[in-house]
Amino acid sequence: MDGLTAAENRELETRLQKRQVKEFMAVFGNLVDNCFQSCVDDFTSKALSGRESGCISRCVTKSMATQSRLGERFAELNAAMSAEMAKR
Amino acid sequence: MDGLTAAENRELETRLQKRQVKEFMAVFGNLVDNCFQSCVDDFTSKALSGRESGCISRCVTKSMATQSRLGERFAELNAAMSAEMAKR
Amino acid sequence: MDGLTAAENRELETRLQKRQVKEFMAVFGNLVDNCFQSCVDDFTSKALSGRESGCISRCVTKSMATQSRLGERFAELNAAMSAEMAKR
Amino acid sequence: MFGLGRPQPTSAEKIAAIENELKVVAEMHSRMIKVCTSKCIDKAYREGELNKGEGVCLDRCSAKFFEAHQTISEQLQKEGAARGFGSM
Amino acid sequence: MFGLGRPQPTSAEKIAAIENELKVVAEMHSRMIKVCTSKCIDKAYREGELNKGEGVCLDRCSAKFFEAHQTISEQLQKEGAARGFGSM
Amino acid sequence: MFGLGRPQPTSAEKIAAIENELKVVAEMHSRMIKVCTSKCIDKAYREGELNKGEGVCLDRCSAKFFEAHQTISEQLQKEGAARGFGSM
Repeated sequence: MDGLTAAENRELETRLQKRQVKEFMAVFGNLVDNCFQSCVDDFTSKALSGRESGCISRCVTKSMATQSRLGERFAELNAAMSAEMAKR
Repeated sequence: MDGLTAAENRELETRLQKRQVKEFMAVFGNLVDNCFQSCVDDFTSKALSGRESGCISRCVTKSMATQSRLGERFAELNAAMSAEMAKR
Repeated sequence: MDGLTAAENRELETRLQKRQVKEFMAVFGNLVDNCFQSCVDDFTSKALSGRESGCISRCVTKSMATQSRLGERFAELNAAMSAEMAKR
Repeated sequence: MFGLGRPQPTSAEKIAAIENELKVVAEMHSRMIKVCTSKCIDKAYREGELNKGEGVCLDRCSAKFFEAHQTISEQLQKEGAARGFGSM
Repeated sequence: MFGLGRPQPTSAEKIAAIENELKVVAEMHSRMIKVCTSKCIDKAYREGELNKGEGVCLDRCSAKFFEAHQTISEQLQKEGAARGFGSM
Repeated sequence: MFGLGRPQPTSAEKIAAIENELKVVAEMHSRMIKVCTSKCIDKAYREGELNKGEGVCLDRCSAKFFEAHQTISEQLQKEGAARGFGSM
């Protein structure tokens, strides 16, 4: 955070917290949408069936594993790209 | 709005107005997209055909009915959930 | 920008710059998503194949041509609509 | 929506109103790009230039999208007013 | 999430917290409209009214969506806590 | 884009620049999650764990997404500059 005053740093941190909350909400919302879309298709009852609940639960677990795996790859690729840029 | 001063309440109200405008615009935009996507498929002319206009008009009416029905359900379910949470 | 003071105009300009950056980023992001979705389907290797790179490159060129053409049409239609509104 | 009875708009309100108008237009533009790309552009990307059919399709799609946007606005104002929704 | 050890929330923090809670609810509402429309409403729009089947489907879809939303929140809290994610 | 000729960035501008950079990265991350999930994850959710095929697909998809992102950026800079677009 090069060349920022203490006050600027505090302001920046506040903004980043807001962004983080926003991003978490977007990820959570996409997860709900995706798991509901993929798992729920029977509207003859108003409660989730056992099959639907199971599918949703597996979808959530797999989505978290996906996010965690892609998070690792993203960090690696981003570091490699930054190193590449610095060389030029 | 527990424990807010008058000034805080005014600020909050301003924010909520902005949010409401933003949400209305998003709902409106989604409605346009959805009805256009579903109803318009003929690009041999640059004016909407009677069939397309009719479809769009029915789509708008049905979308408003959908929103109003889901709005009622949402309010009920949200109230039930809040009551449930308060019990715990 | 009717009836704004100099200070208001500056504030407005700052907001519009932010909006422009935001919009550019959204357009760019949609372009990446769309070209990747349309062109990449082979995950037997971790580098883009020649076929995929070529497809992406054509997709980018065509997307820019699309945006430029729709930008012209949008400006014309918007001007026509504003003229129409002014007549009423 | 809320400001009824207030004497006159503050700086922030005037700026927000202009900003909002521009946002409506910008959003309509970006939705048009999305929907007309999906209607008119072949996803195979065998060539980078817009072919003649695609170009004509984009022109007609943009005209139809504008028309749809306007008729939907008008219908919503009418039906929304009848149901007590906010007008747009 | 970050404010640990701080004596008490500032005005801005209190307002942001309330705003955020309302945003979560509003976003859930708009996601429910999108997903239940796609599950229950016939895209042909042959009629403007909701038919009985569509109405019942919307009621059940909204109940299932709420249930899914809640179970997913709970699962994320459990699994997220186990993995050291932020809770929601 | 607009600030040409201004002596040096203000606090707000410096913070906005850092915020923006982080936003670009965060958005790229979330788009990668979306697109690679749709390319690699079977929507049936018969199991909660990533199977080996899905994991490998995610790794390759992320590498290809990064590569595509970079080549598209470069192409846009070249073609955009030629057409007088803003650079990114």
